[in-house]
Amino acid sequence: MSLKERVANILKNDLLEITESKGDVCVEISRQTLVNALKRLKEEGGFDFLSDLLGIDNSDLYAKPKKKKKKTEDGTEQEQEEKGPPPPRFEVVYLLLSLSTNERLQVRVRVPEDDLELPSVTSLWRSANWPERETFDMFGIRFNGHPNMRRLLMWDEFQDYPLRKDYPLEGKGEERHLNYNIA
Amino acid sequence: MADWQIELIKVVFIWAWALIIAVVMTWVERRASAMMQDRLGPNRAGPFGLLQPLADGIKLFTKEDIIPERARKILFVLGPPLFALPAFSAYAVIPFGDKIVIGGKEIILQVSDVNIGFLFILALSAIAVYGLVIGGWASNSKYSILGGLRATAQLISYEVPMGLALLTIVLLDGTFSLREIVLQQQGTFLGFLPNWGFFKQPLGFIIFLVAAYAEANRVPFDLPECESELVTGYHTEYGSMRLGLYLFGEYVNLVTLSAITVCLFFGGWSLPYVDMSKFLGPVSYGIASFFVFFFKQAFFLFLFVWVRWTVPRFRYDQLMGLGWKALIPLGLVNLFITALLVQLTT
Amino acid sequence: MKFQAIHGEGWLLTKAEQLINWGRSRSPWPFPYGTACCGIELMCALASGYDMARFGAERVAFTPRQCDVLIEAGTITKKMVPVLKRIYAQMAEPKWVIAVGACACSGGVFRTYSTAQGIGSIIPVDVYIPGCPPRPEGILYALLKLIDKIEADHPLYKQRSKVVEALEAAK
Amino acid sequence: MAKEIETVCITTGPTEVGDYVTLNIGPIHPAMHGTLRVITKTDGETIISAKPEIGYLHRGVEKLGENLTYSQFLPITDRLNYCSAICNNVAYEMAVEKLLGIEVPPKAQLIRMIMMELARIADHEVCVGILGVDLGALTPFFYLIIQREEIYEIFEWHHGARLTNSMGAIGGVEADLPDRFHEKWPRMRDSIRKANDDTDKLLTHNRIWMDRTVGVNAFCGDDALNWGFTGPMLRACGVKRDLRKNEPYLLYDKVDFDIPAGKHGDVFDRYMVRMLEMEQSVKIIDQAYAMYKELPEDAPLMKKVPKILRPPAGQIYHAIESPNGELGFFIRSDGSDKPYRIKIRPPCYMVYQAFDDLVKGEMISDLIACLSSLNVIAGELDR
Repeated sequence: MSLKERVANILKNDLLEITESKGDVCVEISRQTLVNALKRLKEEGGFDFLSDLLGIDNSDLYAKPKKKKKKTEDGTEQEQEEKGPPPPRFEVVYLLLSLSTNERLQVRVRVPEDDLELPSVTSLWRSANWPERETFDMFGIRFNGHPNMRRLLMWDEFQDYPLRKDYPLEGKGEERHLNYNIA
Repeated sequence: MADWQIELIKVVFIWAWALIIAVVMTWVERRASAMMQDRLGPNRAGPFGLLQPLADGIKLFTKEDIIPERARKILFVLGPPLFALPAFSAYAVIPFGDKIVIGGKEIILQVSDVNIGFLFILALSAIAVYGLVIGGWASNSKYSILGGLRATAQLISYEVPMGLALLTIVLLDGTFSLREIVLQQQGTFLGFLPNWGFFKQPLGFIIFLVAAYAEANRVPFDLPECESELVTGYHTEYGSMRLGLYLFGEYVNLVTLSAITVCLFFGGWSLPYVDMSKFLGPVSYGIASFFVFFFKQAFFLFLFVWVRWTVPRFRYDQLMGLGWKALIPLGLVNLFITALLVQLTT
Repeated sequence: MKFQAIHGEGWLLTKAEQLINWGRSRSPWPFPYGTACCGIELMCALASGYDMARFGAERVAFTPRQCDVLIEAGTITKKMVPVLKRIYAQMAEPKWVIAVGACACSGGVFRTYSTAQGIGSIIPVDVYIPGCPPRPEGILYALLKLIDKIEADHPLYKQRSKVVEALEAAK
Repeated sequence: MAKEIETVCITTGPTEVGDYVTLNIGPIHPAMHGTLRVITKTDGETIISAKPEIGYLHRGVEKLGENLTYSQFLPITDRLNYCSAICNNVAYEMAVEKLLGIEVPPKAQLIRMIMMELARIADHEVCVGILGVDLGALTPFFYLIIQREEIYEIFEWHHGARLTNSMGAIGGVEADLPDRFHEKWPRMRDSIRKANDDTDKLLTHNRIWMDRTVGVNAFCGDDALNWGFTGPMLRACGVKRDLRKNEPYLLYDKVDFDIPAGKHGDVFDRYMVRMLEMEQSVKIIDQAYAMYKELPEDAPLMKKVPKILRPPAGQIYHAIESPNGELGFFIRSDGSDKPYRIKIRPPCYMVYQAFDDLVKGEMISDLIACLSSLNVIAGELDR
């Protein structure tokens, strides 16, 4: 049984889409069933190790002009996206690993821009602690149930979310000031 | 020359000498550590970098003197001298040579032969602790206060085994005067060994040496100023010459401690098996005894450096454990056995 | 005669100045503010192969009160800027700063939202070393340049800058 | 301890209130290696909680990656884990090669292996040396550093840089092994072993060293996996997991080596795992070099790749075993010449987030020992 089939068997109805690129299998599941599905993947599928967790801002991808489509050989993904309505702006990818079979699986969840919330998976893997904070820091996606949802890399007073595509590379001129209350 | 003049010369000489050794020690430490680590060490100031301590001194003297705003100013100022001075004062009772006869006048090479010289040294080393504690506390910095706390606990704990080890020597020689102790260590023991405290009290020597390292705040016991944990511990907030006094006091301490070691356990100025006074003139004998003492002392000074660059550092609770669970019981047993032997043999 | 000494031509004060400069230049204790890659090269410069201790830069002090030269090696991010300012403010006069590496000089390759573009705009810098990272020889050369600068200093009287004099003359 | 002494230091974030002293360690502190910062609550010398605070070296590398082409990003990867830049280079190159679907010629693979293992040795040497320095033993650090200069020498011969190597290119390596490698390597093997022996003699059986390290911050394997530990940290906990064996890349499946593993996951085991891994790396280089010598002199070093890379759309994740553990690159391509999203999975990021768990209840000195045994490199931690 291949990895794809096994994952499909475990996820059953929760599975929205399954893709493969260069041998990396990526499954998409919905926000509502995220924790449950990941739990089943962990316990039944043997994906017991969370390598990493990351956010992606898709706004540029969908807003891209179509002229490049001809150049790419397998532009299947782009063609698909043209058919339906544009998907939500953000997505979060969970990189899972099975320690027994050494297989890797990517799980992605779409997060719409108007409701930037996801359930936290820190109860399943404690290693999700900082990556979730970083995703909040960089994209503004909040994780419900996270023990300490604060900014991780940028300073606390920082306003923006730097890894969003509409944030300029060189920033908006923010400076950090600290007021020492030396009385 | 009047007696007071001779005394004055001795005082000035011995203070200057202790100063010079301490200054040279800073250079030796740097160069010796460099030698052990495949480096060269400072070699730009003067020949072989010998003037390096002078350069450091000039720099420290001309640096801005900062007293942190929230520090206890008086205590902050008081800390460094309180640490450095007792170490100097202890040198007053150390016999750094036998005697020298100039113009028919016999001069004892010791500033003052106090009959309780021993207790004097212990008392002074207890005062030196206050220098660290006050400095650490007055700085109003958390690292400093931790360093000060560690210093208090460590120095007070290690005073006890040190005292116990020293008492065995007192028991054996029956005197508190350092000069008397040295005089009693001449000749041989069991027929072939030098009559040194080291051979009569090997366990006592080891306990004393460990306690001395702890007293001097050197690796492996440099917890009060633990570079990697407490930044620089009790003198984190000190700069300019106040820092210089702390650093310098540490080296003076080393000089004093190694001098005590030589006096108590290695026969002071006397050479084993050889009586120098028989074939040397009165003046040359005095000078020779002085140098014998110095070379023995230099060996222990080098040992301090050697150990420092070889071993890692203890943890706070391990340090306390070593002091209270190992050294003090050992010291007590050692003292008891010595007392028993002394009682039986006399 | 009295004022001659103070104005830099007197024998006594110039000799004293030379002595002070000699001491200061022979013992520049570094504060290794190594934040990134350059910190590793700074470590090499301090260790056996290159041995910065030869020039007296031996006692590596991590407390700003006890050091003379702030060797800022590595990127300074905007989050770090207040810390750097504070460390510099805590150092005792006279103090010098060496900026090691492209990041410390100008931000280097990291022209991004979170990186301060060089420390020159944050604290005064005496010697800049380019390179990403510079070799340990570069760091030693910078130290020698700094020593030259220290030796040309006038610690006993304030040298009034030509600009100020010109301004006063214009009044 | 008295009530909380008002903090002179800078503190941010929520703080627990209690009869404890807040001790701010870092970001500039001798044991924090640059930019790490831990805000601890201590009861005397015992640590109640230790909250790491990171981001003091956040340089926006991932954002930068989205604005540079695939080849331009290669030099940026040097600045991640600057102790072993080559591993980062190779990890990135291999991720892009996976995205492009090309395989590198065997000679290039062997050269990459040799250089990576040298980088691994260099990294472990720094880690062990610094661990010694932080525990008060300065001398081993100098022995290891002077040896490390020789490794740098080889790096310089090969690709011209000491620290930020930017070795290789996407599709292979640009240069053959240096001519004098066959003379240099046997001598260097001896010097590596000598430096290791000297360190071993000074530390391993030293009673004080054992007191300071054995049983300190012991961590169990299950917890370690849950926290996402990889590399020497995980192996010290007794889990024999090494990507070189478990998911072989390059030609690691053709060389014979062991995975050293500890039992208790304490500082001593971490130190021993690193020391033993250096031995294994020497073994791997020997075998890889023997394989390299069997190849013809004019064997290709580079796969032909276009000047401007435009990988097909898709997203991949590729990980290698860097000296600190699993170093992965997640790249999403949209078919253009710049990656759409690039995410680096740094190994010490996962380790450092468990810091509170690791040091709770230990003493301040153990915190220092623990931190240096984790080998947290700020460059890859904050990116």
